[in-house]
Amino acid sequence: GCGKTTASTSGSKGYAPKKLTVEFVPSSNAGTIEAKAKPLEGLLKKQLGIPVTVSVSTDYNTIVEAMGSKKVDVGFLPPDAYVLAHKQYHDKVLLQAQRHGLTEPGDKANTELVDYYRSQILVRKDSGIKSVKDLKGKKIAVQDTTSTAGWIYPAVEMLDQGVNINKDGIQTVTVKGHDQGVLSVYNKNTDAAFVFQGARNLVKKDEKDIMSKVVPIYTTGKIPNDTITVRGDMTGKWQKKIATAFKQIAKTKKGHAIISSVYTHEGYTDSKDSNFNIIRQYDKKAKALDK
Amino acid sequence: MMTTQVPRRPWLQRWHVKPIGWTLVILILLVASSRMTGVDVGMFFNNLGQFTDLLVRMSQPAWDYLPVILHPLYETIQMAILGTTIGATFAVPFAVLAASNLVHNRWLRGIIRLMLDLVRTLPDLLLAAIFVAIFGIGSTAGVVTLAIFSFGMVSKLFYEVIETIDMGPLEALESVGANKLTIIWYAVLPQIMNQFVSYFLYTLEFNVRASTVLGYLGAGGIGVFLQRSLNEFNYSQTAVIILATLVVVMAIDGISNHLRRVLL
Amino acid sequence: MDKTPIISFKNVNKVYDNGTVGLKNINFEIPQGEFLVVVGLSGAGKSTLLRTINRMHEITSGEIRVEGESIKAYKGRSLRLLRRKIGMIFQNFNLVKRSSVAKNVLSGRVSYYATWQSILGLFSATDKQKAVQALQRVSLAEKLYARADELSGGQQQRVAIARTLMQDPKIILADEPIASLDPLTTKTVMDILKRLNQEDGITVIVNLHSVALAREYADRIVGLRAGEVVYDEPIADVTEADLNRVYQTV
Amino acid sequence: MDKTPIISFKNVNKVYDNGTVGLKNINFEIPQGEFLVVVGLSGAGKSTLLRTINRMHEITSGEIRVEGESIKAYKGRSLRLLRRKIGMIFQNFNLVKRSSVAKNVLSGRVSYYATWQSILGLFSATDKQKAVQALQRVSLAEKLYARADELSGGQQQRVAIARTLMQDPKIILADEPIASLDPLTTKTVMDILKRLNQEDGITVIVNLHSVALAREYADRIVGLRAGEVVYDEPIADVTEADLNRVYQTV
Amino acid sequence: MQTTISKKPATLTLWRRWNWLLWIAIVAVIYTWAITGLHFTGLQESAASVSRSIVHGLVQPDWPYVYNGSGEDLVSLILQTLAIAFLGTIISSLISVPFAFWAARGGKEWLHVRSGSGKVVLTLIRTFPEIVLAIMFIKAVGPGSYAGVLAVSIHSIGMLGKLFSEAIENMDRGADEAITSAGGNSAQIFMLATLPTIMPEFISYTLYRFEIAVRSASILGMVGAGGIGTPMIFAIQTRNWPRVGIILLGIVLMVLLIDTLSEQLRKRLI
Ligand SMILES: Nc1ncnc2c1ncn2[C@@H]1O[C@H](COP(=O)(O)OP(=O)(O)OP(=O)(O)O)[C@@H](O)[C@H]1O
Ligand SMILES: Nc1ncnc2c1ncn2[C@@H]1O[C@H](COP(=O)(O)OP(=O)(O)OP(=O)(O)O)[C@@H](O)[C@H]1O
Ligand SMILES: [Mg+2]
Ligand SMILES: [Mg+2]
Repeated sequence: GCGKTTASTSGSKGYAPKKLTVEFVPSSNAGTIEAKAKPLEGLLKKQLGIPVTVSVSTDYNTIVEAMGSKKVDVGFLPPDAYVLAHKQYHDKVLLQAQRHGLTEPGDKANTELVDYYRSQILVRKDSGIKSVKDLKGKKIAVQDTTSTAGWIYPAVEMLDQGVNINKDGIQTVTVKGHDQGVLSVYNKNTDAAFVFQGARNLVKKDEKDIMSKVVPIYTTGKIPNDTITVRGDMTGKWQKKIATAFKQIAKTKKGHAIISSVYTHEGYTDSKDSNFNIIRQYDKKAKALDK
Repeated sequence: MMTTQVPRRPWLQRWHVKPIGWTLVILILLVASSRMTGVDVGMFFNNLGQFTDLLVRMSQPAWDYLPVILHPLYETIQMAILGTTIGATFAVPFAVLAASNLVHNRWLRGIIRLMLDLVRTLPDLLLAAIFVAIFGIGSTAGVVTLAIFSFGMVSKLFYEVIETIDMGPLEALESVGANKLTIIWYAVLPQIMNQFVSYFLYTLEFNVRASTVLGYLGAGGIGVFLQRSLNEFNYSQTAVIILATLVVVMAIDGISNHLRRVLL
Repeated sequence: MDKTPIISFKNVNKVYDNGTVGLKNINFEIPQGEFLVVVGLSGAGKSTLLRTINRMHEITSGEIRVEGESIKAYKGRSLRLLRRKIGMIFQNFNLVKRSSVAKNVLSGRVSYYATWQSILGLFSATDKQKAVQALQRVSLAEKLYARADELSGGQQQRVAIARTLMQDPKIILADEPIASLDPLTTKTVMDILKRLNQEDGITVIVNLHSVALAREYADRIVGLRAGEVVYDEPIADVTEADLNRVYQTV
Repeated sequence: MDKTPIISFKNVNKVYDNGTVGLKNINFEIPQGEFLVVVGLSGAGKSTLLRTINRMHEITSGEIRVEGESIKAYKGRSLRLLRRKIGMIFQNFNLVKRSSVAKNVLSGRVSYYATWQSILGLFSATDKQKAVQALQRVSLAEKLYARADELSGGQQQRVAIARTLMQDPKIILADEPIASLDPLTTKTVMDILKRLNQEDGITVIVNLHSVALAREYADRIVGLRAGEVVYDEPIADVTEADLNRVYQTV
Repeated sequence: MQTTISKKPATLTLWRRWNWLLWIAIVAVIYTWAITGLHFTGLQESAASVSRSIVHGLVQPDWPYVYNGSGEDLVSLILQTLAIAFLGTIISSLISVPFAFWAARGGKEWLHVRSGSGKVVLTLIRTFPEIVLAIMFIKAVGPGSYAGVLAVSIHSIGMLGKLFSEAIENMDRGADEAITSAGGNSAQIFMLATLPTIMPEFISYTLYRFEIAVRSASILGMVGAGGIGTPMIFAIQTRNWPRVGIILLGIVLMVLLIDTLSEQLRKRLI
């Protein structure tokens, strides 16, 4: 179990872990995820030389709170969660995950590794909706208002295009999960849906014709990929050590296979807090939208 | 004179074989489970402050959030009422068929019970997910999930009650020459009516509470808002949601307690 | 006029599933209109004997005839008709406590109705009057709308009797109908049974613990011990000593 | 030798919370060593009367004295000591069904032990022997280790008596101790009570429904009706007619 | 002979008739409100194909997941779930006892202040969402099944305490009386009479609660408090139906097994 790992032995220079606790929460744009912790535990332990425990959660509230209470040292956080964690507990971002870029049509993965993803507005091909302007007076499936790809980005960018989602006669339907957003368009329950790019792949198994029937009319700007974040009080030495360890793992064949199959991470690049200012801007605009 | 021979106890009792055996089994299970789950009592008490941290942050409910959640709260109650009613209605005939004192055909009873057991084992999360897939996001999925869940729960509670009823009136009606259906109507239903009401309300209350979870999967109700408040770390809103649910649950509990006394 | 027996036992044996012998080689006849009292220690088989007559218990071997016909083969409707003919009064009343007295009494008549009628409570006006009359006979008409559990023990026992009357039975089986009643209620109940026996000519079979009562009311006394008939005499021939013999432990 | 009364009632009234009058102006004395039988219809107040003596019920006004002392002010320990002195036998036995006979019997002695001792079951060897003797007195020693719910009704009643004996009571209150027992067991139980009365000099107060038994065993009979004493005579003066008067409905 | 059914007292008749109508009216209003308040969605266009793939996944479960020695397979996680539920139930059943006596309505209590307050506290515990509780414990002891155990322990008190207190209210007080009349003090009454009398019901409710805890342990998985819940939710979210199928199979088998065992236990202990 996760014993008395992180007794707060932080000296003047900060906290140096004797045992590392890592928690993972899938980002919304991960197509396949597995609740597996053990393989990463082994890999990290080998790199760092201290015991490591990895756990998985489906919800990022716990991970932020647990990092706040110093029960978790390293968290795999989605960008919005990172922003909140930084604000509340001064947690520090080390790395961002890289995934394969996607090309239209059909959301096919290309060979390029990118540290961002995008959001899309999907409609039915036979609906006659061709542009954002056509969405006025329509019904849109959205995710919860805390969702970056399922609400904040597309809503804010729609406003930039002159369409206010809270006015202009638009009706929003909050759905749970991006697959549900895709399906609600497919089933004609809504006219459009905000989902992350690649969400149609989720339902491809169930509905073979999804790619031809449901198409994007708009793709947003870049959203930073999920992060690897550490407790704010961790010593600089250990921060570096952990960052190197993850990058090292991504480079080995075995390590790459594991992070790719379990977390759909293809690699890691260095990151800094200012990368997320864009998220903060969008958040602010989205807040204004609510008013 | 005072030396009466105390009779010897049977061997099993003398050495307390059964109690000691049970204690041992439970102890072993306890130790094994603690190992497996990493129980560490000391740590919990050391970090009690962290535990109460959230409570402190919840201690100032954001009352202006109340109007926002009223509608979803109503929706939760409405879903719970319909789901419980549908589930409980279907539960009655199945409970009768599963009761060993009414149905003597072992096979029929066995099959019915197996069916009820299977229904009961389905985790409500899974049910919600499946029905969201079939009915789409919204109340229908919630109602159907709660109905199936209530069906499983009520039918079991119910056949256990039926098995404890007084068989006397049944005998009396049998000796009068009544047939099965009449016997159930005249001798069984009056005896279980108040328990039925009590269990119905109990399930209703359970379902109102369950909706806080079902919302996570898009089956409607207050759960959506609970998750949103948690994701925004807005615990003063969480507190309002919990308190509002508490009022509903207490109302149901109160009605149930009252009816239990009145109908008894 | 020689009465043909309304009930007859021929070599009746009853062994319970767990091996307990309930009845052992029972042979006797009950003429129409008799008031028969069965006595015996606790566990002697009195209840078992009564319950075999309306097939609430099945016998293991032998034959029981009611009105000259063997009841062995009765099933479904014919069994229900047999039971309709035989009223049973239970030691613990067996009322539906939460239902009204009226409903309990009327339920004695369900076998005269189709299922749907009885479930919807569609009893004829005649039968409702009959229920009132039955309650009047046991001096309880004023409790018609009371709930059964609001009544005292003796009153409940009388409701059970009224329910039996609704059946228009030819035979009444009463299993210790006066246990735990006070002397006054005891007398009321026994008097009612006696009146049914004498006025309506109903054959009455009663299990009793009290020898005094047995001597007071019975036409004939049958004593059981360990499932066997150890005593069977018309009331004229019964002596105190005989009866005490029945109560000796085995 | 004039006996001072062991129990005396002075103008005792008891009104239940719901307004039912349980006892009305009760005045009488019970001398040490008497075998008193209380008779009366169901609901007359017999149980109420018994239960006021050991303060299981509180009285509304008046005074009850036990061994010359008013019991009104007793509290905590003194109340427990009073109750230790008074054994009570309940109509429905009130055994812990799932505990062994031994445990049930020993539990009668709890008031002689400190809390922790009785909770841990640390009864002295002497008391264990005492328990066996008590069971022997009711002819039940062989059931020492049986579970209470494996016993027949009569046997359970006797366990309850043995439990009371463990208290070394000076007074025994028995509330319809023989309801629903067969005549043989009835006799056994009543004989035991009589022997306790005669051999050990215990004052015995019994509620009964059966006038015959009352006449057989009592030194004195008290009749209650609607909470009032309507009859109070030593056995020598009791006539059948008198007793029937007690049973008249009001 | 002509007898008429005796007239019931007029006021009583009136009240009984109104009483009945009143209830019907209240119930009708409630149901009308419930039905009209919800807007129902019909079957989805994709329902057929989705159900087909669900069924397909359920009948072709992901067998390799059953056991692979990694400690993160079905068998290990189900065992972990059982461990969480077992510990949680045992702890809560112990804590529930004092709560139950607190909340049980006694005979001569003034305005039911004590029992009333106990009932409110139990309701509060019950209503406090398990998920929030789990988050609080994760903050205290870190993510993992220990937090799950604690969440189940506390949350179950709400329900067990309620069931226990109702059992206490309905129990037969005879044995209590006997010890009282023998001069026992309240501790002795409790240990020698109350507890043995009430034990079977306590055990039976505890077993029942254990079954529920096993199922609700999957909810805790959502927030990383251990057990089979996490993989199940991931599988549902990514529509990995064969995985859902095998997990469901595992849960069904586990619950059936528990059911049979607890049935046996119940028979043996009661
Ligand atoms: N269902 C049963 N299964 C097994 N044995 C039974 C059953 N019912 C009764 N017995 C046994 O059969 C014997 C006769 O029982 P019965 O009930 O006829 O006695 P009884 O004379 O009516 O006694 P009581 O006066 O106590 O009512 C007893 O030994 C009893 O234990
Ligand atoms: N707890 C109570 N609250 C209110 N009324 C009560 C209570 N207990 C008894 N009574 C009433 O007090 C009266 C006397 O009751 P009590 O139990 O003393 O009668 P009893 O002579 O023992 O009758 P039985 O022979 O039926 O046991 C009855 O009218 C009864 O209904
Ligand atoms: Mg019998
Ligand atoms: Mg009484």
